[in-house]
Amino acid sequence: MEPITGKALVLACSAIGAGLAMIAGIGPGIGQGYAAGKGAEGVGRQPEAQGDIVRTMLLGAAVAETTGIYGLVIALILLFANPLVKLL
Amino acid sequence: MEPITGKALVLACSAIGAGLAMIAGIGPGIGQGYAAGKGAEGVGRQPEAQGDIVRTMLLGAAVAETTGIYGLVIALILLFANPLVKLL
Amino acid sequence: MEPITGKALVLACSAIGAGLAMIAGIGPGIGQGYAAGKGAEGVGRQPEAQGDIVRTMLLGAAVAETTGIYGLVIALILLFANPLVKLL
Amino acid sequence: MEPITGKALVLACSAIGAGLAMIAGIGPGIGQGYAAGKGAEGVGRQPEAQGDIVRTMLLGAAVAETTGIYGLVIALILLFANPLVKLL
Amino acid sequence: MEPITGKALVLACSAIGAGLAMIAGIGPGIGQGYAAGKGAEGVGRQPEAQGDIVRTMLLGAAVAETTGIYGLVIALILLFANPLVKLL
Amino acid sequence: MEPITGKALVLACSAIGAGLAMIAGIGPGIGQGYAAGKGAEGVGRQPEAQGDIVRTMLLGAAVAETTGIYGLVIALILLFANPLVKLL
Amino acid sequence: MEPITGKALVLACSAIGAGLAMIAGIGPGIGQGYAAGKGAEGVGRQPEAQGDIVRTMLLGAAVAETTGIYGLVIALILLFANPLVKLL
Amino acid sequence: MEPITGKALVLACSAIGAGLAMIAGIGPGIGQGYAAGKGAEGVGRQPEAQGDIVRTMLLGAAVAETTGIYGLVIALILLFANPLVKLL
Amino acid sequence: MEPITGKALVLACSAIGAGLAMIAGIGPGIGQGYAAGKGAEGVGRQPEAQGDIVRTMLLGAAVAETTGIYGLVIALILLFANPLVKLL
Amino acid sequence: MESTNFVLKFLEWLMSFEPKALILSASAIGAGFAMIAGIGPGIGQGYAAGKGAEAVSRNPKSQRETTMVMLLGAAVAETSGILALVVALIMLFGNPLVDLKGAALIIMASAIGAGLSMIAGIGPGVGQGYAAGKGTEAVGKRPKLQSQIVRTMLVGQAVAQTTGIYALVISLVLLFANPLIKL
Ligand code: NA
Ligand code: NA
Ligand code: NA
Ligand code: NA
Ligand code: NA
Ligand code: NA
Ligand code: NA
Ligand code: NA
Ligand code: NA
Ligand code: NA
Repeated sequence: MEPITGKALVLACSAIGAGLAMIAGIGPGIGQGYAAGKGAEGVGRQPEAQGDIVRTMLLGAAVAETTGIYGLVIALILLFANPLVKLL
Repeated sequence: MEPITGKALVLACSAIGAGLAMIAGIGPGIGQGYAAGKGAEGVGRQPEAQGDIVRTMLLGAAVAETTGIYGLVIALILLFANPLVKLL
Repeated sequence: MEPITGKALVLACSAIGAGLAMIAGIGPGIGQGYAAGKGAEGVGRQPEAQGDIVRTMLLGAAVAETTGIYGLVIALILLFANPLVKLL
Repeated sequence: MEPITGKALVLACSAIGAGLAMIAGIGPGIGQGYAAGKGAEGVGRQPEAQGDIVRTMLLGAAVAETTGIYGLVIALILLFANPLVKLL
Repeated sequence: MEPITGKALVLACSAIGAGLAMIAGIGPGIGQGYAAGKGAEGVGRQPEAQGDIVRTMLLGAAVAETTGIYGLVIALILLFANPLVKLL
Repeated sequence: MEPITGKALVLACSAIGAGLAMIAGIGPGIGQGYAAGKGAEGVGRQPEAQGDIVRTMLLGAAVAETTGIYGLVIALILLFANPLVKLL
Repeated sequence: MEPITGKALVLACSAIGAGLAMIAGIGPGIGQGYAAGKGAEGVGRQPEAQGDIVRTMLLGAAVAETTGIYGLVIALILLFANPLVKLL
Repeated sequence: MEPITGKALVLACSAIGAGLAMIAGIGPGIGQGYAAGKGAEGVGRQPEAQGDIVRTMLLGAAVAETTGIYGLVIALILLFANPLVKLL
Repeated sequence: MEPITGKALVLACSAIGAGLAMIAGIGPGIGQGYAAGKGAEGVGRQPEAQGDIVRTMLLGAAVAETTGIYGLVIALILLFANPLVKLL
Repeated sequence: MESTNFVLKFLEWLMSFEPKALILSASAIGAGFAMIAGIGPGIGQGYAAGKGAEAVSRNPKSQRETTMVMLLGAAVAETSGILALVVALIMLFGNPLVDLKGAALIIMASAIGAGLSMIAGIGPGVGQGYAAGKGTEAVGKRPKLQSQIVRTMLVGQAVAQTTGIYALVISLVLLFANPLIKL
């Protein structure tokens, strides 16, 4: 019988933490989808401004992506470069 | 009584973490649906611009998908290439 | 055999706390995406004001980013400069 | 064998509490992003009122930031000036 | 060997309760941000009514702040004037 | 050695219950902020009706505050007049 | 030494249940705030219909309050007339 | 000494289940508040149709109430006619 | 001393599962309330089409009710025809 | 020797139950989590209903077309609710985890994870319902463009479904092809 070590507990909770961090992705998903809708609407109304509209949409969407990336980075750190187990 | 190993605890919490990560999918679902609605509206208004509208809608929706994919990737890593159990 | 210590418990809960803190990122994601959509709409309608529109959009989005950054900072503190384990 | 002390439990739950407090940041993120979008829209429509629009947007956004700051302050107190462990 | 006491449990759960209470801050953040956006829009449209618009916006935002303050007060009570540990 | 008593468990969970009850405050925060925005918009458009608009906004906001107050009352009962520990 | 009894467990979970039930209050808060905003807008536009508008707003808001009251009633039952401990 | 029985565990979790069920009340609260706002707006615009508008608003609100009632019924069953403890 | 049986654990968790399932009711509550508002608005606009408008509103609301019913059915199964305890 | 460590104590308490009871308990909670997906279709279809009523009030003549589009779009928006219901019913009536050989702790956590994953269905439900409402509105305004509008609506709804499918896949993997117990 191999008992549960402190390391196992930290790694187990790291898996949950990684999952929680990904929930941040709800935000960019909603926001960028709104931008996509507004972009499609704008292109339909002013086809001659399509370039400007799409460029602004993508620029704004890139800004909206950041917190999703932050969540991903924290999750990847917890999974692949876990700094917590090193503290044990 | 079946003893608990550290490995089992890590894997158990990985299952929960994978489930949590998928919740990110709420975002793209709402956002892309908004884009779909705006696309349908736009096509109803400017049928001659259908190509541009749908293309912009799909481009924006692709951007909105990313954080849902991030969640999926983290879940797949937890399930199929769990890096945490290797640390035990 | 290394049993579960208090330190391990603090570190384990720090992983969960870090994950929870990232959830704040939902907000900036939605908000900045809204700004992106409004920016794209505005640029389509008043292409001559593109500079002002995009500048205002980015300024507002920068303001909207802050609470996402706060969440990231708290998560990074929990992971890399954990002040709680020092209190044990 | 060193058991988990009460102090460790309080500190562990403080990490979770700090993470939970940051979730408040969803609100300012959404709200300020809305303000950013409305500001960008307004500047596109009334470029001559840009100063007033941006000033009102920033004033309103500052008001909307407060509850995110409250969450941050509670998290920082839990992490760096934990009053609960002093009561043990 | 110092085991976990009842006092430690109460204090630990107070940390979590304080974190939960802060989540109320999502509401004022969204609401006041909406008011900020509407205020900025209004100021752009009726610059001559700027005083009235901003005053109404701030009055409404003050009303919207209350539940965020309630959450903060409960959290501060749990952290600095915990009435529960006195009942033990 | 003083183990965890039933009283301690009830008080600990009361702290969590109090925190959960405060989450109700999200609602009035969003709703009253919406009212603030609409009030500011209305005052900008019909400055001559400012009195009526602000009075209606405040009346409606008072109605919207109630469930936030309910949450606060339940939290205060749990913290300062806990009826559950009396049942032990 | 007085261990945790079944009664204590039921009462402890009742505290959490009471807190959870209050979360329902998010709904009426948002909904009634929306009604407040629409009422203020309407009164600004048709001051002559103020009586009808405010009466309809309050009638609708009363209907929207019910589920918040349900949550409060369940919480009060759990705290002051707990039927579960009687079953033990 | 009276330890925790299975019955106590079922009753304790029933308290939590009852609290969770009440969260459904968020929905009718938001929805009916929206209806209240639209009703107030409509009555202001077409005072001559007040009867029809209010009747439709109340009919729709009654339909929107059902899931809040379902939640209440499940909570009341768990508290006052708990079928689970009878299975023990 | 009578220990907690597996049956008791299954029934306890069934109570929590039933409560969680009811949360689905948030959706129909919001959606049907939106329909109620739009129905009331429409009836104000074309009182002569009241029959058609209300019929469409109710048809759509019936469709929106289903997932609330699903949640209710799962909760009732867990409470009154629990298939899980039969597997023990 | 009885442990004085409460984390171990809790896990030992958990493991004092027969594995089957643990898995079934977790399945009850997992089924409850899965049903939360129903929030999505409820919001979305309600939006479509409101847009349908509005379309009828604006253009009573096109009631047939708008109602059809509303129902078609709402049917698509139901998907996440049905998928969640199916996963919950599987956990209650045909639970594949009960007969699985392996660590009970992993299997019970898999039941909870499978339920949590389905919550993603809120998104497609809301989004597709919004598309249904906008499609209904557009058809009410330009009934002649019905096929074009509906096609765009359906393409967009299909795109909005993907994250719900991802969630279903993860849920089914946890239930039927659990890779964790093999590790
Ligand atoms: Na961002
Ligand atoms: Na994205
Ligand atoms: Na900010
Ligand atoms: Na604020
Ligand atoms: Na308030
Ligand atoms: Na209220
Ligand atoms: Na109601
Ligand atoms: Na209903
Ligand atoms: Na449905
Ligand atoms: Na998608």
